[in-house]
Amino acid sequence: MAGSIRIRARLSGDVAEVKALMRHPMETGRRKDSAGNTIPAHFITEVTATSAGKTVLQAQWGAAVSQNPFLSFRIKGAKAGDTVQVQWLDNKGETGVGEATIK
Amino acid sequence: MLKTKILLAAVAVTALASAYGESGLKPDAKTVKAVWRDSMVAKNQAGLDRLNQTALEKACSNASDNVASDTEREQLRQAATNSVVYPADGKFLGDWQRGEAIASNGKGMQWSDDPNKPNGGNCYACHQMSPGEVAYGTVGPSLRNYGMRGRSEAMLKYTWAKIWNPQGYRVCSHMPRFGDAGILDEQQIRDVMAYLFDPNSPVNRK
Amino acid sequence: MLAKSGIAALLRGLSVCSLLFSIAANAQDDPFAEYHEMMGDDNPAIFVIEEGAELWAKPQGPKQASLEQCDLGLGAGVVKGAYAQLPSYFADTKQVMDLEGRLIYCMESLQGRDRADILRKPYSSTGDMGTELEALASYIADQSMGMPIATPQNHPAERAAYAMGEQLFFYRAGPYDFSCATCHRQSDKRIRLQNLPNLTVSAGAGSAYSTWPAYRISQGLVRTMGWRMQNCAKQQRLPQLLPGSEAVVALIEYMSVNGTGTEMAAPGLKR
Amino acid sequence: MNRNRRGFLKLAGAAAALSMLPLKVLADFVRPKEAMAATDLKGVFASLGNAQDSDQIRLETPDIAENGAVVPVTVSSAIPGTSKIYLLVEDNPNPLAAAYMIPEGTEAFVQTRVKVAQTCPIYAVVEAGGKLYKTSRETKVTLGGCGG
Repeated sequence: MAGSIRIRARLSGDVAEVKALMRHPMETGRRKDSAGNTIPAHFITEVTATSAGKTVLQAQWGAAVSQNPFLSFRIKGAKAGDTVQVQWLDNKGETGVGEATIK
Repeated sequence: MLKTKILLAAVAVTALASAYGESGLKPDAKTVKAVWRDSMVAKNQAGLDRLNQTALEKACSNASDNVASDTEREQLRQAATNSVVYPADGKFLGDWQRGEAIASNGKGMQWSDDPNKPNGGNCYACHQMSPGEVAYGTVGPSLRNYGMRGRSEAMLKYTWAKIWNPQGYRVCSHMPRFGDAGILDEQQIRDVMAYLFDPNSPVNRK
Repeated sequence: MLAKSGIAALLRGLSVCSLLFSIAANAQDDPFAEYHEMMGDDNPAIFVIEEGAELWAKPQGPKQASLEQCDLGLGAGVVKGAYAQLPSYFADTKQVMDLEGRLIYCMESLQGRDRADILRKPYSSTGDMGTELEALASYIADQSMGMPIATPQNHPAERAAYAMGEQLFFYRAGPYDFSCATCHRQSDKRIRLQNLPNLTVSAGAGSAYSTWPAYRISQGLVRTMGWRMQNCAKQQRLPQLLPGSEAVVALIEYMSVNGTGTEMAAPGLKR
Repeated sequence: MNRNRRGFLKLAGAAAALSMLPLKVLADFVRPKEAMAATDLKGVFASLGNAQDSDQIRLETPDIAENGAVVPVTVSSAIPGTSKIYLLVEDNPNPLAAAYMIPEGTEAFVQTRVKVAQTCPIYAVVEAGGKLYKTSRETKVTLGGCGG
């Protein structure tokens, strides 16, 4: 889904620091709405990041990761111009994807 | 209802703006109240009658945070002092643990609050109390070790009156009139008093 | 406050060592300095800004028109810098209007939408993902990023709105005897752990005004200036304040004029 | 006007756009999977295995967080061969909040934000060379704002 992930990847030496911000409610399934009904659980369960044709990070998340999740990690041996892709999958089977070029 | 209000508000904006706008004068209290009223809708427990000012509220609604004349100030102070209802049985102190819960609870009387639940005192919004609570405000003075200042009858009466109606000590005080305005009931005030005075209360812990 | 942050700013310019000092100085003022530091500048409001930009250009309502011809004070369709010069007097409505009031007016006049319908739910409740007004306000505010607050005081109605805002600010009422001033007339005070801006002086009004709308971390939502006003009135134990109403406009006028010159930094990132 | 619960793109619709990536991207690398569902710290460690204390893990959390909804956490490990990083929040309904698999070529470093139900220790658990190491830090969760 376009716009569901914002990614920045900055090179410092040969290490790229990747910062990803994802648009997601991360509902725990324990909260109630103003009418008193339980809001169903809805959260990202898996995240995967790839760069230069290989997986650079994988994550499994529970509902305790905050709303609009933020994730940062560092890739060694990165080059300017390489792309980084981040993809998420949630408990409803929805996905989001984003891409950035390392600068 | 909401719709009518919005339409009326739109009309009122133009009318009022022209009324006070060209004069260049400070709008009078009546106009100010009318603008508040026309900009609001009653919601749950918060009715439009809440915009009606008491004599004290009216006298203290200014940038100087003070009453215009000494005579008026003395009248307001006297009225506040007279408003204090001391416990009939002479018991000033309740349960400090219940008092702690009241001091920590910031809910009460907002249109989003459940009117069937007891109001909190929200003391921590403005005062430091127990050393265990780091999230305290600084709008009011620190009350740490308050009970160490003495537990004489005079001190108990002073504190009770201060909670019931602080305007009796300083007119235009920013602290709510917890007893006089019916925010806390007599037993709740006893409990908050115990939180301040009880030797076992964390407020008085070293 | 002003002196301290000024010194901190000086120190920041000197060296890495000085930078540490300035953080320590800020940490004394603000118990959450470390927390905010760790949050960085990754503000989820960017998603809301993007939505706002889409909604601005999206044909809607009975007239199937977008808001792109909406005049926010600098001419039809000009969004760049508009927020830094609001509220202002509009000849077409003969009123001083704030951003939210003007947006609602444009939805009515350009798109033919029903005002009561728009006002049914202007602000999100807990668990919501944002409203149209919140998204539009974020987008428009972002278009004034870095520009100094320059709320005009030229038209008599603008000066009248300021005078009214000042009186509303000091108006004590309700069961708690609160006015806006109860919390916002002093510097260096806090409620619980939250620093309270002194809105009667330039530094306080500027820092507060320039950072709304803001992404509220605890709520996972962008909150607007109008919401901030409504919520303050709620905490004053007063009735529900309506977006775009005369009192809201006057209070915002008072605050923004007092904050004149401060650079806009909205949408901000707050607790 | 309220666009409550904006619809996210459904998996089927996204498939075309994601052709470059496998859809079910991860093997369930948290072994055993029960760790994710465990309801107390003991349960998590029973699933993951026991971890020994280590001073080679750097865990940064704020001393005080303004509310528990968003607590920034940074973990880095100096233990050679670090392949996984787990984040645990002791008093949460499910303490294991996140698990990261760090492939060769990625630094043993992650930064994220988690919900913390109340003041309690946050743990970073690191897997390296088939062994588990841990460190922890308490974050005080307090009220911001008007307390209402």
